[in-house]
Amino acid sequence: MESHVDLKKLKSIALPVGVIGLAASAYGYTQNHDAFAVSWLMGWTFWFFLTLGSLGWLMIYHLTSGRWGFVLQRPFEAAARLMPAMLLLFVPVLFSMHSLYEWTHEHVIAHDELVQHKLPYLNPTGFYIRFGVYAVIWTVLAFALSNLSRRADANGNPETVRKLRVISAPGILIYSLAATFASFDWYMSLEPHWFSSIYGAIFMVSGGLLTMLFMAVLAHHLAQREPMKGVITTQQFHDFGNWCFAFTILWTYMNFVQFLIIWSGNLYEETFWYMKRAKGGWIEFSAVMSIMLFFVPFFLFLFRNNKRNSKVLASIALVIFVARYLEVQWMIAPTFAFRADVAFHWMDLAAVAGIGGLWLWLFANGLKKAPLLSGDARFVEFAKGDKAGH
Amino acid sequence: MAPNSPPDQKQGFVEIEPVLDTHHTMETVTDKISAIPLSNTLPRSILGVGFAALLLLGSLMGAIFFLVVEGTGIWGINQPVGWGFDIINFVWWIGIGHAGTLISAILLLLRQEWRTSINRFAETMTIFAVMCAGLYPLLHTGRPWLAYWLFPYPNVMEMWPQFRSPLVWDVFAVSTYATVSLLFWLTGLVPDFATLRDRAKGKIAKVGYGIAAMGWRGSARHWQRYEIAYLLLAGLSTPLVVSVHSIVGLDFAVSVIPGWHVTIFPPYFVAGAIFSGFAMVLTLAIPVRAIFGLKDMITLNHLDNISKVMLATGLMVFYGYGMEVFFAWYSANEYEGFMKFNRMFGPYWWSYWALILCNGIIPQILWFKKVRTSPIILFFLSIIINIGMWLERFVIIVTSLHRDFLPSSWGMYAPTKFDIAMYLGTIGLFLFLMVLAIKFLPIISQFEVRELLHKKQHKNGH
Amino acid sequence: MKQPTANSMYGMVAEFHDTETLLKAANLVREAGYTATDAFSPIPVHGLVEALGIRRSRLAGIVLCGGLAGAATGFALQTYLSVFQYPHVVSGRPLFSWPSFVPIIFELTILFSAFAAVFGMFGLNGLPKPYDPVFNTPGFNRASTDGFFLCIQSNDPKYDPAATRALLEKAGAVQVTEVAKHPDDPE
Amino acid sequence: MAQVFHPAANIIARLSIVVGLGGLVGTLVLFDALQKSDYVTEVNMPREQIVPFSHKHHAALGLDCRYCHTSVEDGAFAGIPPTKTCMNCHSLIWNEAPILEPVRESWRTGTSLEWNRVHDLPEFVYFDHSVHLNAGIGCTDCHGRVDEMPLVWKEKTLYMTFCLECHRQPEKFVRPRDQVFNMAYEKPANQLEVGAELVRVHNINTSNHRLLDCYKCHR
Repeated sequence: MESHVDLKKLKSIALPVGVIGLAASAYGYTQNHDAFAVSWLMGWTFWFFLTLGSLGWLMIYHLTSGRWGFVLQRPFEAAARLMPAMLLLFVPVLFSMHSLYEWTHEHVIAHDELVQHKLPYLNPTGFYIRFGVYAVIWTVLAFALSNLSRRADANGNPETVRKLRVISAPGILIYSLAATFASFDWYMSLEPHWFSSIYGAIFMVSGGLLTMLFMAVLAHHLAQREPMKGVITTQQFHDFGNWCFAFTILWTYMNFVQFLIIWSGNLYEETFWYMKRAKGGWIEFSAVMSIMLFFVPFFLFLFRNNKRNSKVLASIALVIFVARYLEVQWMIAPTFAFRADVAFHWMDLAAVAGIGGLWLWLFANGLKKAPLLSGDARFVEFAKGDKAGH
Repeated sequence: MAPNSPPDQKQGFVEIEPVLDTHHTMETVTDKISAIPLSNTLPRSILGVGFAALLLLGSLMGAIFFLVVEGTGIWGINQPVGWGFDIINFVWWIGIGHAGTLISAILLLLRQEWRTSINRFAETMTIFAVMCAGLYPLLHTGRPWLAYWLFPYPNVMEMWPQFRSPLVWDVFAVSTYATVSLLFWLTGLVPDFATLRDRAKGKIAKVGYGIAAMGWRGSARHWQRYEIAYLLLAGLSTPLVVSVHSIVGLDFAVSVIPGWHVTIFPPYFVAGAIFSGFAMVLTLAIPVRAIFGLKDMITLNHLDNISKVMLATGLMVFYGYGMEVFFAWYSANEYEGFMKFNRMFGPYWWSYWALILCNGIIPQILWFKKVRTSPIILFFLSIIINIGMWLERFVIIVTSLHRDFLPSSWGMYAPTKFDIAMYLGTIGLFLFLMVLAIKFLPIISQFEVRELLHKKQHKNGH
Repeated sequence: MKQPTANSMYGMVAEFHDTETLLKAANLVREAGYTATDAFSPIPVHGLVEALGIRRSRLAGIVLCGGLAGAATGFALQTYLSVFQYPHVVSGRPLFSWPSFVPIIFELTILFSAFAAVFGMFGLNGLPKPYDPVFNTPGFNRASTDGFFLCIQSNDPKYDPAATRALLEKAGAVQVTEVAKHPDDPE
Repeated sequence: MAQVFHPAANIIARLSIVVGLGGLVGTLVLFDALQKSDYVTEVNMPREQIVPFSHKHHAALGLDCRYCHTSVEDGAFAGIPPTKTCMNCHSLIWNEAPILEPVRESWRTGTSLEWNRVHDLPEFVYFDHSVHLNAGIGCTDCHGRVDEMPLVWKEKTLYMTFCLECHRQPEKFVRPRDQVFNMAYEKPANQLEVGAELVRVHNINTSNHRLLDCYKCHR
């Protein structure tokens, strides 16, 4: 079968990093449970975005049949199949709910009318049940889609493509609903008083963007070797770049309108969330974040040549990919009194590196389990044709 | 060839019909499309629509006349519902005006082949819908002849627009949108005007189309710049479309009125606009393709694709409704909660449930391929969606305003006969302009259809 | 002026049946060293500008400048007017309310870019130009339906009626015509 | 194929763009100029009156502004004198001058003289003379050298832009209160320093650009 030399290298780095990171996190857990919980949630979220985003992209691809997706189908599937593993890594969060979610505290419930009002939704039992529902939805979708397409490799049946579409159409609907409410449960309820109805949409766009940045980097490396060599062409890289560009704009747009509406309304019930992000060094952090996550990628992805040269594209995408951790931090950390000032806790690094190492190692393993090029009936010609031609 | 589209038909499962009948030649497609503007007659049905539109146009003139003479007091607006039909219809028309640029721009960027035969149609519709939309805020000022005060210009009062107001953003957004859509449309028309110039028989037609064509002669140098400009315009129009309806959404959302101050408004307004815009494309395209025998250019494939976009955007709109309901409760804001309850069970309960029915429930039949490929069902469905989207604006505006914080200032809203005359009148204006466009312009982009045909016939010659 | 015959002639125009022969002919003509050439087609033909040796247009750069100018205008206009020209406190907002300036900055960016794109394109193309000598070519009205034309202008240094005609005929032209200018044509 | 257009059409086409754009800009410039012209603003155009009353002449006689405009110091409106004020003198001097016949007629019949208003602000503007005088704004700042006008004309446009000039930076204009009625007052060389001090002394509140608030003048 195909050679996976670069994946081997990735694995040899990822595994030790993962093990060390996880061990350090475990040590952190024994030292300071609260700090561990916040760091773990941030590290986990960053990598979970890739798994969740991949599943979303996979369904978008099946529904729209773009060529950009054909070459990424297998990486998407491999990432989406890490769903059970990622959900398992969420268990420490479940054990840390008291550290993370104020609405689990008896004395808060007793004195807070607003939280009392929300109790039918914000209660641990509901939280667990919903977590189970999301887990089932995403896991079933990820495996149904990837198993089906792997089976299609064997028989090359066009009918499979139709089935993939039939699953993806309602699939993306319930996927989005689950992601929306998951974002409310896991992140919005960190501030039980705060609410914003665009939150779920921002969450999904963040995941999609992070995934596409990752895939742009990955594709550059895959394109160096068989079987992707010659299949991922300049046009595909241009498409990845355009997706990154479009999602960067979309992400900025959604965040900006949320900010603008809350800023203009100027009601304390909403503004306090931004106020926390405007003091204790967080205002500078916000500025750096908007530069790194909007201005820099916007101007870099604007130019055609940056998108058509896979090496340039991959370098840009890698930088922005790493920088996007800033958003996760911005979204979660300022909520907690002990992180009201910008401070990078050593456990942040331990968690994101530990989970990341593990994720990449599992991903590289998963990627080997199926042929890198799917036997998708829509693109048989394409997979052969362009290789022979250019 | 379009690298982003699947090689259709080959595998026999993807497409229902090709997007273009490949038995055509460049000459036959050009003949077919240019026959409509170059012939001296119009089908009776179109003439009938034109005549009916002319009558409605009369009602518009009357409504405007009385408005200018009497002032906005003749409308149904008053405290507490200070925005009524004027803004409902403004948003409705602007929403309809979104499909054009969207089809043209986004689908061009996504290299979707099915864009080609409907883009001109949709762009034309956009221009006219935006004109109808613009009338409302213009007339709502009460003194339309002073509308230039809305723009920043040096004046002896040294007064400038209040840039913190979303209504001023709207002035910029809508006028930019109108200008850019017009430029995009005219740019697309120039090569087609050249075709008509070269084919027209009469002297007047020749000179008229000749002036419009500006001397286009299909030079390779010109085409090169033309294609760059066209693609860049598409790239610019896409965020523009999104911004315009977002700003319309912000007109409401930056206030603190319960039911308006919702952060999801901008994207959900955009989805709604696309939803209604595509519905209007169907409402117009289905009869036109039947009357002029354009079924080989606007194929079932087009209808299927439009339906899919409508299904997707309709679900996004429905998601928006869902978020509104959830947050009315979750926000624990009693005004928000009351507003939602009042919307559902207050005096205007019928409008809310009719909206859910028209926009949320009935469009779910689009899940079935049978529906997506049945022009008759789609035609009626598109009208239902147009009604539903109108109701959406009615619900957002009237039910949010008529019972707000102070029960002492509660009231009801009903349009007057002038409101209704004006609304029907703008529909008349829109249809009348569409009939004129069908008569004088190539309603399908000729050079793009030729280009698509060439692509399809030379698939392997690449 | 010295050569009245060449001056009264616009050039040699050849008609082709399809894009392939046109492209081949264009390559041939460029390789033969002609520079004052142009091709006319009812659809944009990919590869034609390269075949004729025409440089890529700088339109994109113009549009970028237009966009930057629009953004700068939007920012300067609102900031100057709200902060300096007429400082006016509205509902307790700061004078420099940058979040609310963003929509108009954005709109003007798009507007100026679109102007740059459209007027830049027509300007670089030298349009409007309702009269052009190439329209004198017999059958040129097909250039907007299904005719493909290649033209070598008489001001080309290599222009020679007989040789040029032979080259075009060899390239597979259906018809080659030497086209005259309008007697009143000043150019 | 026959040419549709004559070669001259190219020049016409290009010219029409220039003419169109030029015409548009020209029209806008013209309208702007027109609105600022004396013809529209009536600046420097002496107003005909039923009696050709000369401020120049009466001021030269030593009459104070307040002799006729009695309420200027404590009312919004400066006041137009009743016929009685004229008759205080003109029952004794020039009491048979034909030019003053309308005054005597008014005195006999009890109907007021109908003067043509020179300084006429729009209805939606609230202007208070007393406030401005107490803040140290002199008569001449708005009315010009009325003491040198035979028939009164507008010296300033009274457009909003004129009002704003002072509302933006009152220190550029304020004078000591005892100089308010001084027609020949000249600003000192260090007006800005003096003005800033006077602004403070006269309690003119300029914080937060308060003098620019809409409701200062539009109530």
